[in-house]
Amino acid sequence: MHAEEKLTYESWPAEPERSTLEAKNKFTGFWLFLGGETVLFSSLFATYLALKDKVPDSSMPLAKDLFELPLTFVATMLLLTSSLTSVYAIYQMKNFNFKKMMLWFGITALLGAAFLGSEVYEFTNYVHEGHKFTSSAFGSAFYTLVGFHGGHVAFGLMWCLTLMIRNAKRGLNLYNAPKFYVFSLYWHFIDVVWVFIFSVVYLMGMVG
Amino acid sequence: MANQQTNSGNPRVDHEYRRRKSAEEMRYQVVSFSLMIFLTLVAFGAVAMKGSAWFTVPFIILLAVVQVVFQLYYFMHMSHKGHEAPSLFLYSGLLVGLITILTFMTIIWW
Amino acid sequence: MSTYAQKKGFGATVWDFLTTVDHKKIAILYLLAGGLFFLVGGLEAVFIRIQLAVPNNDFVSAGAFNEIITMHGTTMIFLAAMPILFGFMNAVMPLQIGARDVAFPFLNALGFWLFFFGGVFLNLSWFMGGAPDAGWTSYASLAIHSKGHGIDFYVLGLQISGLGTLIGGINFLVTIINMRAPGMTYMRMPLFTWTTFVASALILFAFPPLTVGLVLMMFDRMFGSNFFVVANGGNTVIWEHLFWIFGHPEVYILVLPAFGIFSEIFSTFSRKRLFGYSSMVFATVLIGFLGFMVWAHHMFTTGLGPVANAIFAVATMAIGVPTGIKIFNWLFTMWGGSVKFTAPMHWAFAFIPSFIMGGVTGVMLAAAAADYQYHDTYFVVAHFHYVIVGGVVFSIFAGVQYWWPKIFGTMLNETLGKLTFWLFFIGFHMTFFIQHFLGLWGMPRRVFTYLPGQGFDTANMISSIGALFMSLGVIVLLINVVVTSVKNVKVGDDPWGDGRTLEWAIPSPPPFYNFKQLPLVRGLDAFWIEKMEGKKGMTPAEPLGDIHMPNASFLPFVIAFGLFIAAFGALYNGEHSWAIPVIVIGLLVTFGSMLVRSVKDDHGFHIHKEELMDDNDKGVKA
Amino acid sequence: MKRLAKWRLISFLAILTLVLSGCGEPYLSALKPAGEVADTQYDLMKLSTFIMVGVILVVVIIFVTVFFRFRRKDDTIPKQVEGSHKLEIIWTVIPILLLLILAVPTVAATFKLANVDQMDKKNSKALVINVRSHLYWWDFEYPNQKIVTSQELVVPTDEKVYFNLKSLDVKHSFWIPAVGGKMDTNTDNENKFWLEFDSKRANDAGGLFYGKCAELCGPSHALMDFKVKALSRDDFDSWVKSMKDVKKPQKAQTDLAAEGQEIFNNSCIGCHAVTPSNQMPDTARMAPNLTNFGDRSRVAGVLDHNKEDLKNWIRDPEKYKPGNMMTNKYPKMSEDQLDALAEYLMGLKVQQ
Ligand code: HEA
Ligand code: HEA
Ligand code: HEC
Ligand code: CUA
Ligand SMILES: [Cu+2]
Repeated sequence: MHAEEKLTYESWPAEPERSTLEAKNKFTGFWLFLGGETVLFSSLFATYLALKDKVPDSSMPLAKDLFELPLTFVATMLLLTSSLTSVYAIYQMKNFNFKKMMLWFGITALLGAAFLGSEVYEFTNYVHEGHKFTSSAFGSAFYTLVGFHGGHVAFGLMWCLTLMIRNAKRGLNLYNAPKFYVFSLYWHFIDVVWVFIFSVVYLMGMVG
Repeated sequence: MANQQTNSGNPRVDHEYRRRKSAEEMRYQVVSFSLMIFLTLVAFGAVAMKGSAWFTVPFIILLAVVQVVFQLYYFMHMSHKGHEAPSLFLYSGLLVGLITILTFMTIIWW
Repeated sequence: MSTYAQKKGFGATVWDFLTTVDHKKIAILYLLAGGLFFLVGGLEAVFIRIQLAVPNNDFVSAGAFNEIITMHGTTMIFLAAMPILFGFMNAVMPLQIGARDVAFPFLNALGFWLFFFGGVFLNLSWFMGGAPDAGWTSYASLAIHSKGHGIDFYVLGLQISGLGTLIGGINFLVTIINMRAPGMTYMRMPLFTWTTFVASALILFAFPPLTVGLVLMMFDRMFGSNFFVVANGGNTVIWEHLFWIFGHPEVYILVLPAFGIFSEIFSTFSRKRLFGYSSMVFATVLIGFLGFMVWAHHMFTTGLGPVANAIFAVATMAIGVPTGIKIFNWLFTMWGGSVKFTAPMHWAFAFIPSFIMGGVTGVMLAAAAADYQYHDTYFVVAHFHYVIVGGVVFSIFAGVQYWWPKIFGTMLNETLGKLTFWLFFIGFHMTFFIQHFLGLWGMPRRVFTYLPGQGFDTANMISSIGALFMSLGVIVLLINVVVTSVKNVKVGDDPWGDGRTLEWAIPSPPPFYNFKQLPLVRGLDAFWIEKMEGKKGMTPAEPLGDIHMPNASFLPFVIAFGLFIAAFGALYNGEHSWAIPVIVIGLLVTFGSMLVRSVKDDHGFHIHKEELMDDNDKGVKA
Repeated sequence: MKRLAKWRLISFLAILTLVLSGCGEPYLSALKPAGEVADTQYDLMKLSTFIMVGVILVVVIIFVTVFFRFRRKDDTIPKQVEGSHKLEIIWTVIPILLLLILAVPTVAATFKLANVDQMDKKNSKALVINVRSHLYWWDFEYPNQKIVTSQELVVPTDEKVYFNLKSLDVKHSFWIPAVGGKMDTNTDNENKFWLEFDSKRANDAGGLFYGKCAELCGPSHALMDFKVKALSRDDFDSWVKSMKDVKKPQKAQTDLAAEGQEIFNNSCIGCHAVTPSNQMPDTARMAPNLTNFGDRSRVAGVLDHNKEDLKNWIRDPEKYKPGNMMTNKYPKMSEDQLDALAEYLMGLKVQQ
């Protein structure tokens, strides 16, 4: 079976993301990559926890002075919902419904963009309060951890858009279905990381 | 390479079955999403209530872990077969990561 | 199928290698680049030994000496040993599992070019204001304190080449998971494939902490952050942890493939199946697993406290057990066998006592309270050169001699090979044995000189003379390579006559599609089984059909080159106004070509059945 | 084969005797332990070495047997053995036992050497020394005695001496090989450990141990040596007393020295103190304290202790310790000025 062969609803396989060798490799490879990413983020979390509230002078804001529930809650809802919408997209992909898949991915991207927006807003606020990347070890660790995650979201956004634009005209086939699938894995992973960020950085930060 | 397809031979029957299957799965996913939202609310609520840190911190971590399990097993389909290598490597990564975090929280104390 | 086999001009050959995605050619690239870096690192080692030959020597200055040891360690580990092993993995592993290629040929090429440009970048430091000088461990307080751009080169170069290594590791893993020939179950995989698998898994989990450490240091040095700036709340011990969480697994990343190579050689030249195959596999996995639990044994004197030290000490000792299992299994593979002492077998045989000496001093180091004495002395230097040179470098020499015919289609000279062995072997023990005592007598490591009257003089001289012998051995090897290539006597599929694994079932060098038909694997040592039943080759597992092949591409080179450019920008950030634009341009090149890659479909091409039939029994040149 | 085994044994014994005779210098070698800590560590070394030599012997015996018995003689194919559970159990269990034998004393020693309870006890009489490492020189503060000295540590013998270790620029490591294993001086925190100096063996070593910096710290890492003077408790007390007696800078004894003192007060005193009761915090002590410079045995840790070398040092410190923090921090001195400085500095003695 050729990867680019035009398929119909009937001939569409149950697991398009794994139905050619290339696809299977991509699928496995990406999962392994996520295993590595887990260690990467763990290292950043570890660093953050070791440097939390380590500031040179006591006038600088600490975690409990900075973080606020509402904003974090909004950001969390945005990202969690985008996880669900990308699940919908994959659901439609499996049903060989290209249009709906694109729609859901579109929504996913929008939610992702909104999340990034809220993060930028948040960061500018902190900078005004004197919590900067260069002002303390706490600042460096915070922006690096949360920023790494934000960078992942931004990259995911680009990725999503590229995929959508590139494949807008040609519909689903066994060549691009795995790509969409892998992207959705990535997006969920970002969400997983965020769950820990809001728990460990924000919520725990507010607890003290 | 010949690729393995799990067709019964009759595409129509097969698709009926599959459609039902994936619709069912979608239901699970919606349920787990609602649960995740719920867990998030509980976590935020726990912090808003300003209880003792000794309770709140482990509690929200626990909630996070449950939520992530939902993500992995429902959203990322880790419950499906064919995920042996992925789970092996994900869990190994997690193990290494957890040890890292543990040491950073215990033996970097100054 | 003459279209693929035409003789090419020099320019075309170069272009071919710049764009290749064929694992066998990438293997050659790895061997070539890694070999070159080995010579550079070796030359640095020779400079170290010259400087230390006599007390109060001024062959090099104090500052230059620190640069030399740093670059020696970094080059040898990241740019010589690991890439050369990657070369073997690329050359042999896909053949051993009966695959036509690796899982991601494009990424394979990308991995190589990233490593290569990272290495070149690092070494350019010599010509651009000074090399890194804080040791290969680059401990944070000194590294932050270090003037000039040396450390910046280290941080950026290792990030780039580390990325390449990570990509390579994932690629090998997926290849082994998904692309084994029919019948090649996990427990039938040759041991070299197994060790490739476990080493790649270690890479997957060990390189991210290093990357994080390097990124933090990059931020501190170039972008004003405070991770390691104590006055602003930073903590330098974080670096130590991150480095060693990577650093300890790294030494097993080096030595496991070496174990794999020796396993192949022992069983081949003993004409015997590997003794205790399943416990060998188990031990490999266990070593990999334990490798992540012991890193703090490099930090016993950091002041982590007795509880942490005791835990890590005991965990470290535990690694001796699976390693011992391996040693005895090798010995009993030879026991009762019919052992032929070819040149590769010389290395393998000598590896056993040499490596054990290093291993047992490792266990001595693991005794935390005693390590307070050994740490940062020549005793440690002796330990790790015994395991690294006696294990990894021996395996590299053995592998070169053993697989040369498979890779290049011609045999290295055996006599010269044995001469290399004897020179190197004698020199090795002479150099490093005495260093144990230097350490115990009170000589710290990383000293650019020592004063007379402390009892170090004679021993250092002996050690330096040993290095001379090693150099001679390496030079003989180079001569051997030249002589062999000039003569270029072609050999058949199984030139050693005792080949057991699949790579010996196909022509030397293999055709670019490896297996015309995928072989059917019926047990461990698949090729040996067929031979013992009197068959000439493998039974095919599939009818002759079209073969799908990936297209060559120049993009991997360009992607890596973009990062190379960006690195210069980062290096001079805050110093020159053009720094930021250069970063942007470099990243644009990289991400631009990644975009091209993802937007432009690349479906590869097919070799048609008819062409393959034409090709029968011609032995295509790859 | 037998002959070869015997030859191995003999050469092994030969190496062993060579090693035993060559244990290094008594003032420097970890193989000539001169205190409780070093003894503990030396015992651990011996124990582990015995185990390891045993392991090596076993392997070598099998190894040599293989070499002689199983060379290829003809083309027969040997039996393809899969393995042996019995053997495998043996070579799993025995190493585990050996490691246990090593692990137990290791853990015990690790806790013993880390025990610094005495330090924190109220009213403890234990001697505590704050070690501060700087790029290429060592500062020693005796907080209870309220004195500071540099480069040469003075300790009483036959009692536990406790150390607080910290670095003020980059990480170094404090190591007196003959007396005990090292401890890093971190920039982040204060490490604590103890050592004990044995009077008898200190005598054998000439009363002066060599100390080293064991962590790469820059160009002159190799030259960051210090010395340890081990005195009996009485001598130590009298040293402390005579140090404390120096309330203000000592008066120069000769005219030349007075001239030197003048130069010193103009150019050097900004960094170098010549009184031991240094009130400044450790971070403000920029250079070695020179109160008892005349009593020392080295200049800057590595040069011989005489006027010529002292003048060389002041003339061009960079030549002797690349990257040191003194170079270019003071005006260039003429030969006469150097003579005067040398005369003055060499006269800075607290013990006559
Ligand atoms: C290939 C590389 C390699 C390998 C394989 C090893 C293997 C081991 N290493 Fe080594 N090590 C290094 C490379 C390596 N090391 C490097 C590069 C450094 C220094 C880094 C730096 O600071 O720059 C270092 C430093 C180092 C230290 C820190 C020393 C210090 O700085 O103070 C320690 C401490 O525990 C240690 C321990 C060990 C142990 C226990 C093993 C074990 O895996 C060894 C196991 C093998 C055996 C034990 C032999 C065979 C076994 C038997 C025959 C069975 C019976 C044996 C017994 C019962 C003991 N190593
Ligand atoms: C894979 C790793 C590896 C390998 C193979 C080697 C190989 C060698 N090393 Fe190693 N070494 C390290 C890894 C390695 N080293 C590390 C990690 C450190 C610690 C660094 C640090 O402290 O930060 C170290 C430190 C180190 C020191 C201690 C420096 C110090 O602490 O001050 C010494 C001193 O003797 C030394 C010597 C040698 C020698 C003699 C060899 C020999 O085996 C080399 C043999 C090779 C040759 C002799 C090559 C011959 C080349 C030619 C003849 C040149 C021809 C040239 C051209 C054609 C261009 N090394
Ligand atoms: C920055 C301030 C600075 C000034 C000014 C300075 N020194 Fe130093 N001096 C140092 C430092 C730092 C060292 C330690 C160098 C080393 O060992 O790396 C030192 C070491 C010495 C030593 C060796 C100390 C020992 O215990 O062995 C002597 C003697 C000395 N200085 C004399 C002088 C004289 C004389 C002058 C003035 C002419 C002077 N110094 C000016 C910083 C200074
Ligand atoms: Cu201080 Cu080395
Ligand atoms: Cu280690």
